Amino acid sequence: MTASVNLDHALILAAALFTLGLLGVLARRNIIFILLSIEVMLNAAGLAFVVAGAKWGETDGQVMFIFILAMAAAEVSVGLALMLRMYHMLKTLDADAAGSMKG
Amino acid sequence: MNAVFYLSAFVAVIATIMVITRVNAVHALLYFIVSLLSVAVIFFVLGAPFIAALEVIIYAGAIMVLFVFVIMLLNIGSEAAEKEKQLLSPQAWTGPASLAAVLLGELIYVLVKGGSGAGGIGIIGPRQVGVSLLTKYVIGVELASMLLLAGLVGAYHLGRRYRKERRRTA
Amino acid sequence: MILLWLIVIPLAGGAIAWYAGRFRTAWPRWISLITMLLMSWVSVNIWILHYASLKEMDLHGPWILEVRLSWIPQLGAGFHLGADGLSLIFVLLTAFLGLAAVASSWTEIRERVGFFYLNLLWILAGIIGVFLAIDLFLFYFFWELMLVPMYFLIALWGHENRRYAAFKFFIFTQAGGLLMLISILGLYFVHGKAAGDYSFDYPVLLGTSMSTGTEFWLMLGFFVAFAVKLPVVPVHNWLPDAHTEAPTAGSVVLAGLLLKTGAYGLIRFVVPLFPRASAEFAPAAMILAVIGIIYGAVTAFGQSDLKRLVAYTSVSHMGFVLLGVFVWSELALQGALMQIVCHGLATGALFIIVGALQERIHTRDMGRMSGLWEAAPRMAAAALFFALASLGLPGLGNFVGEFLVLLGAYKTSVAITVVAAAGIVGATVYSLWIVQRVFHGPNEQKWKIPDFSVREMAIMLAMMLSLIWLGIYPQPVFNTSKLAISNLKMIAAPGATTEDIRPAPETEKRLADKSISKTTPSKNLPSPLAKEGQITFLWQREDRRDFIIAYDLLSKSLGGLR
Amino acid sequence: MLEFLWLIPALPFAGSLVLAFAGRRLSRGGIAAFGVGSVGLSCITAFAVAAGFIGQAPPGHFYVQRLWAWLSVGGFTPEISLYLDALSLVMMLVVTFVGFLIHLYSSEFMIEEEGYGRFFAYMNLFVGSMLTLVLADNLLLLYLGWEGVGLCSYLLIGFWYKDPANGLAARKAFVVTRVGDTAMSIGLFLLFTNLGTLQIQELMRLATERWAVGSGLAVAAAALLLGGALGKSAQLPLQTWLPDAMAGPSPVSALIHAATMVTAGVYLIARTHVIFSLAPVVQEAVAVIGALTLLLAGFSALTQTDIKRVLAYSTISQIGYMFLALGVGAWSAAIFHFMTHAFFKALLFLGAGIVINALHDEHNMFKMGGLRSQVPVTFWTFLVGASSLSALPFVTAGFYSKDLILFETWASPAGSRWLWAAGLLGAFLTSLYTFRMVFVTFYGDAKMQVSRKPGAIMTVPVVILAVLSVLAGFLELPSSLGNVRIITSFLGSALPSETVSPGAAGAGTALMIVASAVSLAGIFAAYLLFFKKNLAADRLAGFVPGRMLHRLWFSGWGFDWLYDLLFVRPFFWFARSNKDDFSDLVYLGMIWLTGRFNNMLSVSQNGKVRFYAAGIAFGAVVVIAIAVFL
Repeated sequence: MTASVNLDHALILAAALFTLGLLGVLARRNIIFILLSIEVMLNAAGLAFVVAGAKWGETDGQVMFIFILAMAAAEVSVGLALMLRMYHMLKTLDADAAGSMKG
Repeated sequence: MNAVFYLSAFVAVIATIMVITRVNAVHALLYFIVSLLSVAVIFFVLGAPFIAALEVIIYAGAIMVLFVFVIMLLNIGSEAAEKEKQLLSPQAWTGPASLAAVLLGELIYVLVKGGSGAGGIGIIGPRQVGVSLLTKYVIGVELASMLLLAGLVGAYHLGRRYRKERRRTA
Repeated sequence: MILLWLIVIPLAGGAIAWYAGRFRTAWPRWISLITMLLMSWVSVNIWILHYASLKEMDLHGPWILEVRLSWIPQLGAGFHLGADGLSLIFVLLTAFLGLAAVASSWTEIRERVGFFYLNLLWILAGIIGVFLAIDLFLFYFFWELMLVPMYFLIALWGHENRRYAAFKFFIFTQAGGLLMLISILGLYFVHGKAAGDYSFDYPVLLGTSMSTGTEFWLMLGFFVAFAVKLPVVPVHNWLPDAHTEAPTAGSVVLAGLLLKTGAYGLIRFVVPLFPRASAEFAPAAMILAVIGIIYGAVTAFGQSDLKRLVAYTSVSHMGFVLLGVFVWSELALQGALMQIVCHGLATGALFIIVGALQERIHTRDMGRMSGLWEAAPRMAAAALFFALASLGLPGLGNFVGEFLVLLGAYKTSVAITVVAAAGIVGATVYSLWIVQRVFHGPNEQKWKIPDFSVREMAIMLAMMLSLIWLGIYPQPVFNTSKLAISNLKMIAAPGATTEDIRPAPETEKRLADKSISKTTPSKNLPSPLAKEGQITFLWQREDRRDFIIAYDLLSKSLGGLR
Repeated sequence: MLEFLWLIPALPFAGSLVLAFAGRRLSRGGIAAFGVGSVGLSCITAFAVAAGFIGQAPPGHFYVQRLWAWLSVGGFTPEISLYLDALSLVMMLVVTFVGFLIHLYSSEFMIEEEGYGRFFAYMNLFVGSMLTLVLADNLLLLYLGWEGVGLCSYLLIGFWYKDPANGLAARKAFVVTRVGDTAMSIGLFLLFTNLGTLQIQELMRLATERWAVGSGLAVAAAALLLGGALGKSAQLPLQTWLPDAMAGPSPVSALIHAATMVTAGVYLIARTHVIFSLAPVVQEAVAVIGALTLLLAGFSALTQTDIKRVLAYSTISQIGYMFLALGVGAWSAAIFHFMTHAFFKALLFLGAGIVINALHDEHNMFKMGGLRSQVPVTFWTFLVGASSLSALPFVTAGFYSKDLILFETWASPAGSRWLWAAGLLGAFLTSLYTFRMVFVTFYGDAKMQVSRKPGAIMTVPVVILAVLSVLAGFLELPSSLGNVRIITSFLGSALPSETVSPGAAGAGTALMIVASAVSLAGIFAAYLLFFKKNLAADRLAGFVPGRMLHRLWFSGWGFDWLYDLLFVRPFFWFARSNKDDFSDLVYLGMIWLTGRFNNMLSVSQNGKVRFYAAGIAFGAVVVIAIAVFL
């Protein structure tokens, strides 16, 4: 399969997805959405890696995606467990409500 | 192929916008799955079929299912969505949106300036990835496995304590 | 190797004292006393042994004793100790005052005795290290080593406001020390770049040629560090607090020794390393000195806390030292040296007296003291003696110091000498005020206190005799430092070239060894073809490249400052 | 004999050391034995050395004894060495002999005091220091002695330390003299820097070689040395400490503040007379200061009520005469007056001490009276001293020495009629206040009972001094009365002889008659005013200007008030107000600022996870911007 996809555009897509994820993290207060947005960002980063790998024709980009995947899995499991605990302690999913850790 | 790429890119962006704007978590989740699937298509287009498969199976499958379970566990109903609506005032979007826009602008500027252009894309199959993963990156694989183990233990620990607490309070 | 022992003995003694303190509280005292006696014995022996050779002009190098061990060859930092007449005097003073400090805290310290003596002896080790180190890296190491135990000494065994004082002391000296570190690194790179020989070794760094601006800023870094220690007036504020709050031994060591490290640094490093900049800076430094003399004297008089008063007298007296150093004539330098020694003795003794007084009447407020002569005549007589020493009574050592400094300064600037001499009147006022307020007058509070014990009287007598000896026959001290001072003067003389300064053959050899590095362009990356021996060499160069980058940044920013 | 010279200062020092360290273990007898004995031995040695010196004069009429090299730094090589010539010999003899007599007197006078050992330790230290001062071969050693005597003066004025007023007086004395000493030490710096030595004889030689008469350096050097002399000798404007110094025990006043220490300034000027000759301006200033001081102090003495303060002002006044003599180049006359003054003033102080002691420490003369019959020996000796002080013609030592000074002031080319007139007026004042003191104290009705009569040990020194106050005058008689020139010719080897302008020499007899008349007139005036109880004096003091003058004189012309206003108060004010060291404010300000910054930054630590994420994003934006656009 020979492709003539403009890799710059693929990277721009990755950037767009990443900023959207960032926007979600910053704008949403519900911790579920924050976690989801983080997933969006991770996914975008993975996309960028794959694009870069495609550019050079090397496997490294894909390997990095697999690592990101592993990390995302770990992060989601711990993050969701924390979220559950938080919900049971504070009876809310509002991230701003969990401010008791400030100095 | 170009058409497929742009179409799925369009879908991915629209779906992601929907993800971050929904008030109902389950809706958002579903949009996110759409987004992931379209990114998987892009992976396929970029000559990474293995990754495309992983994207669908693990991301859209496993991880999202985890989210769904948790949302079910939390048992938040329609009143939660109402509350969420209140929180999402238009003003809450302005600051983050401008910051994100600046970032996006910068990134695009860099990419356009860098101008790598289109490259010939060859397919990099699962075999090559697997070989590379278990030779060059074997330490990384080990570390990832440790991370997953740690995540497992951590999640279990956090969840277990919670259950104990609940029992005590009950 | 005997120099190494001078550092190891207190370190080991301190550790043993600390350990022994777990078993019985008396043991650390005896162990420290024995340690300090050993130290004194060693240093006096060095003095006696080398006294004759100190006077001769044809020494092989500037050092009568030298220890050179490899330490971090990659950076050009070596464990290089050296003693000449100058450092020997400081070492002797350290041993003597260390002994006094140990003896004076005999009954004062009752808690954590072992740890106290550990700190005390380690401070002394650090101080000795500062006086002996002639590798700038090592010097900085010892310079910082003094601070930490001193901080503990003040913070743990001090008086009411000890935390504040300890912090203040630490932050002031540390800030100065960091400026010095920047200067040390700057000098290292300037020299390394020019000579291709990256080294922290003092004899190697002497006579580094650099632009006037660079020299000035580097000099200023050193100067500020030493000025804080000395202390010079605008940065003296840590001193009254630290002296006041420290336990007696701490005050003695602070006043007698720690301040002297600043003076030593000025004499040993600032002027010889940066002769032109120092000459340029000298008028400003002398004015600061005079301000210090007057300001210290006047402020001392205003105090009501006896210990604080004595602390401010140090500010005044150290002004004479600063003046002497920057006049930089033989008279003034010898005078400054004498002033350093005698101030250590006299003020140290005054602190011991104040400490003893506080131990007995539990106050330092002069408003509550009067007529103590009646209650404790021996103590009063000792206080009178040291007050007289501190006002510069002829026949006691301080007079010799002050007189020589002023005599030397007169040649440089009459106006400064006149104002500084007026400081002597100020010294008269505050010294007499101590005696008057504390010991004379009616015994209103009906104090009944035990007079000096035999132990305390022995300390006092030893210090009195030393001061009298220095007052009427100070020549041995001058003989000891004469050669060292003329060496330093030669180094700092305008127009001296590096060849005049470098100690003859061995340094030449070092230079020859390093000459390869001169030919290696810094951009060379290690080539896989390089031979093994060379690989390590180039690896070393790689290490240094980071420093070079850092230096470039530094010099850029310095340039910006200019 | 000369090689024993070092023993003369060494003996009192040794005595002082013994008393300082073993004083508590010795009995009073032992203390007296050490204290008086050391000075006695020193005195005997001094006489032996003097006999050796006079009997077989060493070549050049001086003898140098090198003890050890004090220090040797950068060409500065002062030695601890003693220099004996005619001038220092006279000084040494007076110091040891009068010192011995006063020590002897003190051994009884102070017997009931608590710090008996301390007293003698200080006194011995004083004698040792004074001898060091006198015998010093170089100015640095002289300075050592100079400060040493200042210290002892301080210690002894404050001897009764329990009264804070004494301490204050002591401190004042030390600080004021230290001001002068500082000037002197600057003078030493100048001399060494420009002439390269402090060895006195060498200095004198080099000064004449290198400095022209009236050259700037010579004037500066002389002025600075004069500063030291003014402080120590309590001359204008540094005279304020001496009246207060009377807080010390009477023997101290006799020894230190009359006979010896306060004349150190005179000695210094005589010793360095070459420099003063090179600076005629300064020498003239010496004369003027002397004249002014003798008048001001004379007026002040008139109004004092404390017997010791009268004597103190009179001392200032008499030293004024010596300065006057030095100023007009009558070097030997100054030394001669120093000698006679040492005898009669010590005598007067010792007498005053007996009186005060006899009347329960009463200092006020007007509460005394009628003591003539109660302490007859004291009265007669005091009368001899007073006559000598008032220069009673022909029979007293004071007459001859003062007459010599007045004659020289008139006749010397450096002198003038005005100075002579001032001296004459001073002589009148001297007789007036002296006999005012005598009449008030010893005549009239007895107002108090004598509680304690002097014993033999106190009487003998007084009598000896009284004899000397008469006989010492016959060492030097004017040409009209036998022309005996023992002192002048003896001092001739050390000091230049007086020059007398032609034509004035013949006036000697006439001047003498005038001076005698003035002195007698003064005594007569005192007789009228204070013996006959002619109330003219009270009436005079009753007028408004009279009252104001009285107050002014009584307070020593208001110098204390002036100095208090100009120096003491500002110094105290500044020291007290800066107790907390205003420079600390800079650092406190830094602490405050850091605290404020801390507060500001801690607002950002609000615990909101989104805020932190925004921080990270913002940081990323900035870093990328830097990387991309810079």
